[in-house]
Amino acid sequence: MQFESWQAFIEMGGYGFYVWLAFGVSFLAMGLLVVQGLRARSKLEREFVQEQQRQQRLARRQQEVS
Amino acid sequence: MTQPANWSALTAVMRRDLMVVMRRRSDILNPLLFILIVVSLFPLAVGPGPDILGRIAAGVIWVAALLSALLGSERLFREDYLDGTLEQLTLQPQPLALLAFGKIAVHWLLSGLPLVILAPVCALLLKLPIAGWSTLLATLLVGTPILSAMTAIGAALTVSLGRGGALLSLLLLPLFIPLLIFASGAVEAALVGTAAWPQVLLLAGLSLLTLLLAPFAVAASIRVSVN
Amino acid sequence: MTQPANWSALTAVMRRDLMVVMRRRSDILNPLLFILIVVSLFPLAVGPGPDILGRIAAGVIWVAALLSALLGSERLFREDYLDGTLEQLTLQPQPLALLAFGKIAVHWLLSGLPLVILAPVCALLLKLPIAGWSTLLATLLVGTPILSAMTAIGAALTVSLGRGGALLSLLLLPLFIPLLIFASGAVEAALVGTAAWPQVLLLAGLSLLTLLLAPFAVAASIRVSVN
Amino acid sequence: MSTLLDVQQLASQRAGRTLFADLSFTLNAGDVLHIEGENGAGKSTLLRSLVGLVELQAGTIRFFPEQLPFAQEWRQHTLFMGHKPAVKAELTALENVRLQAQLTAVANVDAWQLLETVGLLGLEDLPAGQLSAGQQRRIALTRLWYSKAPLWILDEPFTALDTRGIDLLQQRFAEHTAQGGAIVMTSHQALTWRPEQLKRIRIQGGEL
Amino acid sequence: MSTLLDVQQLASQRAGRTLFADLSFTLNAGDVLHIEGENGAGKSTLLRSLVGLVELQAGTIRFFPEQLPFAQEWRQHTLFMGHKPAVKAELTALENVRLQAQLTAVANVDAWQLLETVGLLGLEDLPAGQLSAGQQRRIALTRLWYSKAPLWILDEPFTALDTRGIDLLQQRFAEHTAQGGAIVMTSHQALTWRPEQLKRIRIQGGEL
Amino acid sequence: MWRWLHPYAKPETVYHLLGRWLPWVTAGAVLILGGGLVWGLLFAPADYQQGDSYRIIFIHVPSAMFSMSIYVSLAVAAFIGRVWQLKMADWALAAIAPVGAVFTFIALFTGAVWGKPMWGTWWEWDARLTSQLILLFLYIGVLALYYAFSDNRTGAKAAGILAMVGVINIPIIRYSVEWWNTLHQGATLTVFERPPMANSMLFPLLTCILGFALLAAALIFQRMRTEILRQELRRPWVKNVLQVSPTTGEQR
Ligand code: HEM
Ligand SMILES: Nc1ncnc2c1ncn2[C@@H]1O[C@H](COP(=O)(O)OP(=O)(O)OP(=O)(O)O)[C@@H](O)[C@H]1O
Ligand SMILES: Nc1ncnc2c1ncn2[C@@H]1O[C@H](COP(=O)(O)OP(=O)(O)OP(=O)(O)O)[C@@H](O)[C@H]1O
Ligand SMILES: [Mg+2]
Ligand SMILES: [Mg+2]
Repeated sequence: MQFESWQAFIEMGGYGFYVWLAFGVSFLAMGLLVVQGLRARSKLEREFVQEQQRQQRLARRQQEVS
Repeated sequence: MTQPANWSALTAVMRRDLMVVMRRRSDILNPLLFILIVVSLFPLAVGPGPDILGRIAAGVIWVAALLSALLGSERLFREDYLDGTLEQLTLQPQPLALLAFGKIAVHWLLSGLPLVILAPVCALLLKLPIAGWSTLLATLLVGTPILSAMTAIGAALTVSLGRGGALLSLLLLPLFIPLLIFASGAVEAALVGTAAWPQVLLLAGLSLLTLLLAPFAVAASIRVSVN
Repeated sequence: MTQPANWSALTAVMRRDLMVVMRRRSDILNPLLFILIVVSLFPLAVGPGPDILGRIAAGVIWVAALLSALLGSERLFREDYLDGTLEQLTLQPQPLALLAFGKIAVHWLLSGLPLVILAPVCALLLKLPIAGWSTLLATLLVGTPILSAMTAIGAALTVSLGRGGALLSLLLLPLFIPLLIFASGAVEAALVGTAAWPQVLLLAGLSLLTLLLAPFAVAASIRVSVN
Repeated sequence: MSTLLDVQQLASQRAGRTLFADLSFTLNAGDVLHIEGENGAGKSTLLRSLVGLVELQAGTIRFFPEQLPFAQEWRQHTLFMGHKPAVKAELTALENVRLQAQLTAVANVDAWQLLETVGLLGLEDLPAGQLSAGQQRRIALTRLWYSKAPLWILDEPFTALDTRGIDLLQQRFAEHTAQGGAIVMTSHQALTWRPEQLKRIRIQGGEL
Repeated sequence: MSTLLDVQQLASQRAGRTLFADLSFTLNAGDVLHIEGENGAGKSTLLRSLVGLVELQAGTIRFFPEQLPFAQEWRQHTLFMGHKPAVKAELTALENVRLQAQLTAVANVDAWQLLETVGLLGLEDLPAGQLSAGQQRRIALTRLWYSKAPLWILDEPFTALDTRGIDLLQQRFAEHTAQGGAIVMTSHQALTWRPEQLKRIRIQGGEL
Repeated sequence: MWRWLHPYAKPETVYHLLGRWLPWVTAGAVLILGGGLVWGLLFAPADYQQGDSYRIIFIHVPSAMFSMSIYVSLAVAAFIGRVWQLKMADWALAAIAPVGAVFTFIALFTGAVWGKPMWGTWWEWDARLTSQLILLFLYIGVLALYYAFSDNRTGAKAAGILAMVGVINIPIIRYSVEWWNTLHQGATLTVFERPPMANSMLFPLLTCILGFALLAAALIFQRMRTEILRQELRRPWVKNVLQVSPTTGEQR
């Protein structure tokens, strides 16, 4: 363990701002990437369900017409 | 004829144009990226020495503004003309000048606004001294609407010619020159420490005047072109 | 399939495009004037100090080249796409890459050639020291065809989108950057008295390579877009 | 029977040729005016000059009710559709219909209903540019189903439509004239519907 | 009676809908194949997939004479005209005709003669964009008068034409088939001419 | 030679195959990268010149490394898609490009942040920095083109062409920038001169590099699965996959 205290760890020998900015933004970016990927997937599922419902609606209407 | 009808037509025109350009939400980024790229072209072209860069920074950002206005100019009316939308617009009960104003606004949203938003980043990339930042921002804010209005006039005049951008730029660039001189003059003034607000105020006045008159000029030009 | 038929189709494509742009003889001047105006914007934007101007001259002229290529890019395929000419071209017995080459050539004639012709005037306006003139001319001569070829690829890829220039510029500008760097570097080298020919030769090689490969990329892109 | 449009001694020249001269007609509520003529006779020019898209050589055009003084007012009483459909290829059918309605300041159209009427249900999410030629025309034609304008000026409305589409359109025409509207139209195809008050004008076209 | 085109088990999907499946037909010299169907049935898609503008889902298309091995070769034996006329609005009729002919590598067309044939004499110096809708179509149609391709694939060739124009075109069709050519076409208007070897195919369109 | 690939080239097979690997790769990525970072942040010694600021290296170097190799894989995928008409290779663009773009962004950002204490400036038109910026633009261009088309397949093909044109340009960009910069100014600002790295720093760095590789793989696999579904949305097999859990998305 390189750091004596929690405080020292945060300060990073005076470079805390830079180090944590770099790490923070990097993890934020990766987090967003992951979240976006998962959301794309669930959006696709939603679309799929909507599409199916629409097909059913259309089929029903077609039956009513004929 | 009533106010709400006018308003809804204005927003309809604007919404339609925006939707055509931005089919997807992510397309909003395109104009921003365009500006970033244009601005980063210059250091590559003239070399990275910070002293030179800083001195030409304001001019470069303003030239980027002109270019982004010009690049968006063809799309302003050309396709509307080809597919018949333009003639429908002239036949609407709403004043055509109002719809023309909508077009100008869209053009500004797609070319002027991104520049205003990105101005700090551009200034950083081009190493503009901090003293000039606020003035640069102010000139962009009041100046870019003039660009959009002028571009719209030129585009409306040339829409039926189908002759690419060269004629259009020819018409427009001389009109842009005073703008460029005032704007870069203002930033220069700020950098050397003299008062920049007279030029900025002048630009603001010009801007108001243009936005008031340009829609009528655009409307008249559209009517000529549709014939 | 025979040689003469290919040749006549190539010239037909080129003649048609040139005729559309130059319905009137006076239109030939437009690209020239466009370049002149862009170049004269810079002294206005950055102030007239000859030391700065001279140092950024080559870069500015090259940026003007990029812009004139970009401005002509929409007209390259868009109207052909809208009016059905593009699908007819893909159905011709001649290889589509050949016709694509014709398109590239026309684009160069309308955006690259004027710049080469006007380069001395531009150099004069921007106070480029004499030592750099011949190198500038050489880089323009071998470099602008690359611009036209790359622009054609981008334009062919985006032709069915109809979404203005922002996306296109986004695709193209990163591809233009090496060109910009090599070219302005070569002039710089000439100015400081070192040998510029390695870079010029490199550019010439790149140019040949691009002209050889680009028509196929353009043809593939057209086929994708027409679908 | 109220008059909607009165045209007197209209004349038009294009590129030096006289297309028509001394053309007069009156349109009453319920009228259908079919303008006939060969390709290039000047039919489109006539229709476009009625709405002011082409400058007139001579003649007067009066829209009724006349007390409406401004150009903007008669525009609300007229609907024009030319050769070009004014449909944006990049937008979906639904968006096209909605935005068109907002533009003509007709609030609260039921876009879904309109699409169903013209037979586009199920295709509302495709960009219009990917629809078939007839389907694109149908998008443009939805305007006829919500327009409140009494006077319709239609240039070749049947282009690209299949027979069912043409029937549908003629049904709508019948409704419109029955409600006191009037129609000026051109078509190279004969009407399969027989309007009660059908007028025909044949334009000869200029001598070449 | 030689075969010009043999199509087996063609299938096409667009945006997830099956437009047609298992479509087979053969075209012999002298045949006219009229493809029918409602708006959006898939007629244009079928014609475009015959010439390779649209990717096929399944099926084979064979052009004869088969010894021609390359795509470029059969292109010389096929003439396609779609919904869009490929006429440049900025160029005059004459220039349009000349350049089109050069592009298709047919040397020595008499452009004046062609313009006379389609009834555009006297208008050759106007930019095509200023001509009437039917006249612009006629410019595009001049290709039919000099094409040496035996197989014509025409999407709605009668659009915007007046009755005289349609007759003229059908005359040309008759000549072409008499000389051993074949035609695949779509049209919402019935043919007024009765070809000797008329085939019809009706496409139902996909279920929505 | 490509025959053996054929059974694997079926979208359905690939989808399930990726699904089987995904949990393992993800777990590996989290464990190894987490371990590497903890090692680097807490246990590795401070640099005698840069102090603790050097710890940025544990993200900067791996992300910079992979930002470029991912672009190469992008181009390889595009090439396969074009030459062997393998649709799925084109679709892979959509899975690979966003990951590459984010890695590039991270390398840029961490580099800029590191530059401030080390060089005293956030941004410098240095060769490496510039070419990294251009790389980011290239990624974004490919992505923008991919999603610009309403027809998914057309977009994939178009983006493939662009990716290939772009990769030809990468060495040229690299070379030009390198050469341009050294001409204009001396090597004052070359990426930092480091003493041969001590093992106590090197090993956590290598761990992080491995962790980033696994992370990239996991991200790409997940996205590829989504992309396959998007492209095949109307095929029957997708119905089976999606209807297992229509709303909650348990099947992911
Ligand atoms: C915006 C700024 C920066 C960018 C875009 C950037 C980009 C890069 C790139 C592309 C690499 C190459 C990785 C490889 O070749 O595999 C790299 C490596 C590296 N960078 Fe940076 N960098 C930046 C700033 C910095 C700063 C300020 C430092 C330290 C003072 C630094 C230290 C390093 C080190 C130590 C390596 C590994 C070198 C090697 O293994 O060859 N970078 N960086
Ligand atoms: N902008 C214009 N400038 C010059 N001449 C024009 C212009 N527009 C039309 N013309 C000419 O006027 C004539 C009539 O054109 P118009 O479009 O009215 O014909 P039309 O009767 O509608 O024919 P079609 O049945 O083909 O639609 C044509 O010969 C055309 O050349
Ligand atoms: N590029 C495309 N992408 C997606 N769907 C398409 C595309 N082109 C056509 N379609 C769909 O395929 C169907 C058939 O279109 P097509 O143009 O073949 O019809 P058509 O029979 O020619 O109709 P029309 O009589 O109106 O010309 C339409 O429903 C259309 O929406
Ligand atoms: Mg007409
Ligand atoms: Mg069709």
